[in-house]
Amino acid sequence: MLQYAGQRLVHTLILLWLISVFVFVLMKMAPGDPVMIMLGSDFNPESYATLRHELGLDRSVLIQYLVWVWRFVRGDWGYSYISGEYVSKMLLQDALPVTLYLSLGSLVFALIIAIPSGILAALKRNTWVDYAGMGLAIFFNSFPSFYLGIVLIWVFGVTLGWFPTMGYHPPAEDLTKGIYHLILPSFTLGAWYAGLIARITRSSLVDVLNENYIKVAKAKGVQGRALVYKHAMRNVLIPVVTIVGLQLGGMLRGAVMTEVVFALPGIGRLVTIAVLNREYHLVQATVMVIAIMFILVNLSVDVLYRYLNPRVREL
Amino acid sequence: MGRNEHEHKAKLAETIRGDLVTRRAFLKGTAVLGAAVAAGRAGLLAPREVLAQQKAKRGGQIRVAWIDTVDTLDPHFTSSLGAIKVHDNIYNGILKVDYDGKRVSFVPDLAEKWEMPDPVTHILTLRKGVKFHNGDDFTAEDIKWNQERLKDPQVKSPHGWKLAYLDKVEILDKHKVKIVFTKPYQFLPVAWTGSTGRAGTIVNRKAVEKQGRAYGRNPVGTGPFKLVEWVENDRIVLERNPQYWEKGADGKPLPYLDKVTILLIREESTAVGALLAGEIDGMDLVPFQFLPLLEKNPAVNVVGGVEGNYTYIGLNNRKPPFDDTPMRQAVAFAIDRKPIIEQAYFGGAIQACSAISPPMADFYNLDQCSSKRAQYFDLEKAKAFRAQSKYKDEVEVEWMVVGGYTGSGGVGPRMAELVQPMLAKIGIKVRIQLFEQATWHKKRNTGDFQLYDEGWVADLDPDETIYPEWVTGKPWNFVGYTNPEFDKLVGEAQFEADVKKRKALYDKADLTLALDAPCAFIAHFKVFKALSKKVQGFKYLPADSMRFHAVWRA
Amino acid sequence: MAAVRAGTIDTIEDAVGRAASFSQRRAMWLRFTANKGAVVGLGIFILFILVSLFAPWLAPYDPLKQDYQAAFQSPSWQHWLGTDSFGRDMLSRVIYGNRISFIVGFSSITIAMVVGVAMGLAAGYYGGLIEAILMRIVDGLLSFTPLVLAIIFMVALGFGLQNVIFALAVTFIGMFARVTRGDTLNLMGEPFVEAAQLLGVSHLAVIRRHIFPNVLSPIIVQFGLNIAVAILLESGLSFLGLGVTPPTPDLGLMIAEGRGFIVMAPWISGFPGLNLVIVIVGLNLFGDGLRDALDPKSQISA
Amino acid sequence: MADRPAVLSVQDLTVDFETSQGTVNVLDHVSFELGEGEMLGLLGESGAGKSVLADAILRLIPEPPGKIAGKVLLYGTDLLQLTEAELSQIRGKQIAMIFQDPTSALNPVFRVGHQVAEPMEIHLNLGRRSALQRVVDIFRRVGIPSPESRVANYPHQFSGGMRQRVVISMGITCHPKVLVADEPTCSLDVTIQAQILELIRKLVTELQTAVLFIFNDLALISHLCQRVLIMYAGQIVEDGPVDVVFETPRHPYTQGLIRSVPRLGVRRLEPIPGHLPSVHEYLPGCRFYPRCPLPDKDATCISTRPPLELLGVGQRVACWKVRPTHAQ
Repeated sequence: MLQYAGQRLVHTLILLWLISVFVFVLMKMAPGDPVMIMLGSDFNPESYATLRHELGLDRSVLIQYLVWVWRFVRGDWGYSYISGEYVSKMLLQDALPVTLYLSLGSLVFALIIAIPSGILAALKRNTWVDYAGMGLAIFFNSFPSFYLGIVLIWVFGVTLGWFPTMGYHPPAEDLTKGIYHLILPSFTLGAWYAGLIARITRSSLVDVLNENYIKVAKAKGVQGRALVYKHAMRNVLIPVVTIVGLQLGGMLRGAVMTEVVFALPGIGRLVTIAVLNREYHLVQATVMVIAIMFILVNLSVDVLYRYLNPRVREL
Repeated sequence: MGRNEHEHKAKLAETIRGDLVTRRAFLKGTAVLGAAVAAGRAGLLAPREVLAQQKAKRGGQIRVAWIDTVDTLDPHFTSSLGAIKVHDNIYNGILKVDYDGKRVSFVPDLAEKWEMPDPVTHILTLRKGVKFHNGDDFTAEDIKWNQERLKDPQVKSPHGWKLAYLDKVEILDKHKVKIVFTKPYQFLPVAWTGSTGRAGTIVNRKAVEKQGRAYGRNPVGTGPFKLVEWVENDRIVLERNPQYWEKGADGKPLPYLDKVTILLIREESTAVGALLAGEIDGMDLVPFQFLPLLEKNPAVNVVGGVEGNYTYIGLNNRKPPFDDTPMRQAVAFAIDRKPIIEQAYFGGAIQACSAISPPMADFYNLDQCSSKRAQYFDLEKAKAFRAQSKYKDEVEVEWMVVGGYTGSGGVGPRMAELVQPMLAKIGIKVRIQLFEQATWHKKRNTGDFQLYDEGWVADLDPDETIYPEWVTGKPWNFVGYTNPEFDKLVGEAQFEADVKKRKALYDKADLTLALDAPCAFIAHFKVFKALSKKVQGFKYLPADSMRFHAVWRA
Repeated sequence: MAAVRAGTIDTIEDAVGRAASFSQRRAMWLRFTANKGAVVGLGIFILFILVSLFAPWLAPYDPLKQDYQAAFQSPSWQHWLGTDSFGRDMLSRVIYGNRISFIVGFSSITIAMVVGVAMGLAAGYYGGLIEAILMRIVDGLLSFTPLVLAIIFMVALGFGLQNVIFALAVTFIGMFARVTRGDTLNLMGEPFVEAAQLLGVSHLAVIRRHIFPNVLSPIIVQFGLNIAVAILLESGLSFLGLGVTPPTPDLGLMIAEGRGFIVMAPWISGFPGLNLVIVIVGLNLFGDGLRDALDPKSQISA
Repeated sequence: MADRPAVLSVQDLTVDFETSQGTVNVLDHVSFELGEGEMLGLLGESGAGKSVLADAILRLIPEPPGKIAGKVLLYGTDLLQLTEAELSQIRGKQIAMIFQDPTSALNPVFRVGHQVAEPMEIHLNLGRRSALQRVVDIFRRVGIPSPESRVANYPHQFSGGMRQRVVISMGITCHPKVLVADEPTCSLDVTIQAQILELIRKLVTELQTAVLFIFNDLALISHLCQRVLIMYAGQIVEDGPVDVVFETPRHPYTQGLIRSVPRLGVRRLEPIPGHLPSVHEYLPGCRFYPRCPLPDKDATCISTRPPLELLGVGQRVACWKVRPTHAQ
């Protein structure tokens, strides 16, 4: 077990290193640099050159990379060239919580909607309930989040005025207000996810219900709810958890769009703007954080998976 | 600087006429939008009516969406209008822009009195009892230090050049300072304004020295509001500065508002949605395509007018095919500005036939377009020029458009899309190529392009609108235009104190520029702000500013 | 429910199986057609392809033809889907929009599949260092948010159709590689593979003859499912203004452009959006059908 | 006929299935009786529909696609008429089942102890603890070593043989009156097979449980059971005391079957020509007809199903051409 953990840790580190190099090179490949943005229309060759030098952007890419790594591992994540703000503050204090709340919100939303409807569809297999449910599921699974967002804003935000159209309020400060502001974004982001989960839940429950051990349980006199919720559900959850985990990455994809459309100050929007502004420090750090989050998610999914599935519990 | 009344009236009339023309054409073009635009337009030509004064109310807060991006709150380093609009509320300048609804003027701000014993010497008598947000007193020392900070090559302020002719700053006493220049630099008044000038904005020395690079996020000024927090991509919160020196209508110190929350929403449609849903009280910029929508809305005031700007299509004078003058002239005359104003600016602009724009009242020629002296649309003329070009057969060129998620309130690629077919008519095949901002800036700044569109905004003096842009080798002359005669004219104009003479110089220069056609001038566009009707006391300035000094919430 | 199990179903199924002893391919086809959704999906899919291929013949107008007098017209007999802010015919633009989506979706996923499968086979078959290296790279690719990766690529490469395709292709390589490697590993234990190796068949031959055919179906399934994802990503990029360049009639671009007129001219963003949704729904249904038909045991991995 | 009072009596049990190729018949009017404590064997090739019969008796066939007709009388109550709720009171208590494939029969995510205890929790409403206690005893009886610790294990931690024992104990926990053992040993190697069968025999004699053994192995049946049913393509073709049926098989299929089985003193095997028809090829009449060696087989054989006719000494045969001796 220990040795396994160690191995895994090593892999993770190699992975992070690879990513950092990858992104660094790509960003350096990209034409233009932050100084161009900083000067904007006030550009003139002298201040350009001097500013570049001051920011150490005129050094060789390798040196720049090494400097970055050295500082990064020592916890000095650098600052925004343009605003002078510290990356750690922008990223961890301002942006990260937003994205976490958003993802959490949509995940909760998705699970609440998806799993019951998936079960219902499976039990009422090949009835109109099934068709309607799965129809909706695939519909939401196919709705581009940015377009869904726009529609929701204009229908429920502007026209009906039921929900706020944009902005973020930290739920930590004011829970109801925070949640109220997260409803439309969570729906936008969660819909796609809910569709997916509902479909897996259904198909996997259908499979499990055909399993022999379910018949055996029947033969033992188990019936009705107990059959589904006790004997089937655990087995259904195994694939569901796996996919849920695998797709959290896809969730972040949606997060970029959702944050852009709803003007949420989250990681997705941060990194997008950072890339466009060539905020090297910010991009590196954000990508690292996203990767680490991704790895942590996979880890927890593994743990959960092991808990649910005794067959892989050894090791 | 005295000018007689009727001349302004005439100027305004021309502005309106240009406006009416475009509106009529616009109506023809797009029934739905046109009507709406027409409805709203009347209002915004007389901004003051829109904001009929009532009894000012103290307290409360407003939430305003910013479409423009904010880079830094250090005015000596900013290069974004979005930031300057914030500075206006945190800082004061030596001078400030004033607008009586007809003409722009520059009046003392932190300076109480501004005397000029001779053309190069300025004696400023400063206001007493002005305090910085951190409690420091504002004194002559601060003027000296700020001016020197800007000029100091070590500091590398991109605005240093505005004080290129600064000779020395002498402190006469705690509240009196003498600033001597080597030349009678006519652009100075603008440069010294707190807003777009940026060279007159006074920052707090202690704070700058303490914060270093982080000052841009921890500004300390003398303005009516102080910064509370700046959450990345989310909001900038300003709070009332209780010890602000300016007095309100009720004799008590300004500002009326306790708090101003600036929401950093780049996503235009989202901001508009929020405004219509009543979640926010205003927008710093109304994207043209939303004009009709907002102007129709009874709860919203749209404020704005033609400002000191011009947009143009830059033609790279160094690269074929536009290294050939007739070719450039062909382009200048082949472009029909009307559809562009309808389709790209949705009526929110007037034609530009040369660089100098209406708000530069002393220099703008009312008949600039009608006289057909400068650039205008004439396909035959264009074809004639094209025929003279050394490039006989069809040429294919790349038009560099800034794209990407920049949230800019501009017209984006629309202009290029509209001009593409027009140039096809004179055998120029345009390939539109998007570049996100960093790349675009690099290519522009290094002259690595054939054709691109750009605009200079919030200019108040012909010098800033022409000199750095078109004089040989100047930083913003990206197309590499060079004409010694032109350089000479604008060079003289910089130091010509007599307005009449100065105008004569600029008339000549402006015309030369238009006919050399280093670029094709397109429009002087209007800059609109949308404010909820609840927001009272907002004073419109044709310098793209959002000053909340005297604003209150009804 | 076709998976082989002990008990009733099984007995029946293989009875049936023996009965109409039809080929495996036919069995797949039957399983596919038995799934109504899949058939609908296939229908949409085919329609999508046809529209994309014959866009020039189907489009009533030139999708780039501007006509200021005709701007912002609501749907009419003349312009079924109305016109946009440049007075261009929306129907024509939407039709061409499908073509763009089609090109992007297919070419990017195809590239990703070729590269990814090659990597997966190599990693799974040779193992050892090759596997270690390849799989770290794959993990790297996979631990990116697809969109973020695409954005970084677009910025590094610049805008334009072929770059979008490339950027998307890169983001999908990891997934193909992982799937292929997994199945390859499972096959390595199989007697027929070992036998072939013992008989001294060259590695490439073993991979080509014995491994590849057996890992094919999950790959095809992934192909089917991920075209939809690719198209979504592309429209997303274009929506952000980081994708193809105007005036290219691209669905994402059209939605982005239509945003500004969503109240006064909702059709400008509405129809492209609707079209996009329908296409994606179709592709998803089709992909699911494929999955159920080709490898019933696998789970959704949209 | 069973020489003891019938516990279970199956009458004209018919099962059809909806498949993508239309409705197919799998069980065709199956009738037999099971006496108290009796051990009845059901013999047939795989695909003959044995498992379907087993499932049909406990009504475990999913409906749809399945369709069950006929009667399954347990102490006179027809299981097919009961509601799911009522049925579940009986399943596992009065009538239990031992499943073919222990691997798929055990739920991978639950501890075996719990899985075995479940019927007792349901029917004898015992608490977990005491139920588990009993499981330990049962495990000991079925010969699972160190049962105390094993109850806490998961299925994948058992060997095939042990799993089978678990499945068996699951069947007998509540001392059912009837036990349906569907090839309980098919997955095991011979030595273990012997042990398991011995075990079952021991248990049922103790518990006085009547068992329906399902096998495709003639030897096992002759070794275990008193009576045997021969099934072909969903029809019972012969029924009688083991020794009688195997000594003097009367149905041509049974005869072929026995001739094709290796036994001492028989030099060469004669496999039955042809193959088991698919459900689609089933004839309305005698389904063995295509392979039937009898010279005088005729149209009636094809058109109408031969009923099971008693030939004396409790031997019943379904064949138009084999009629009671006195008739000849």
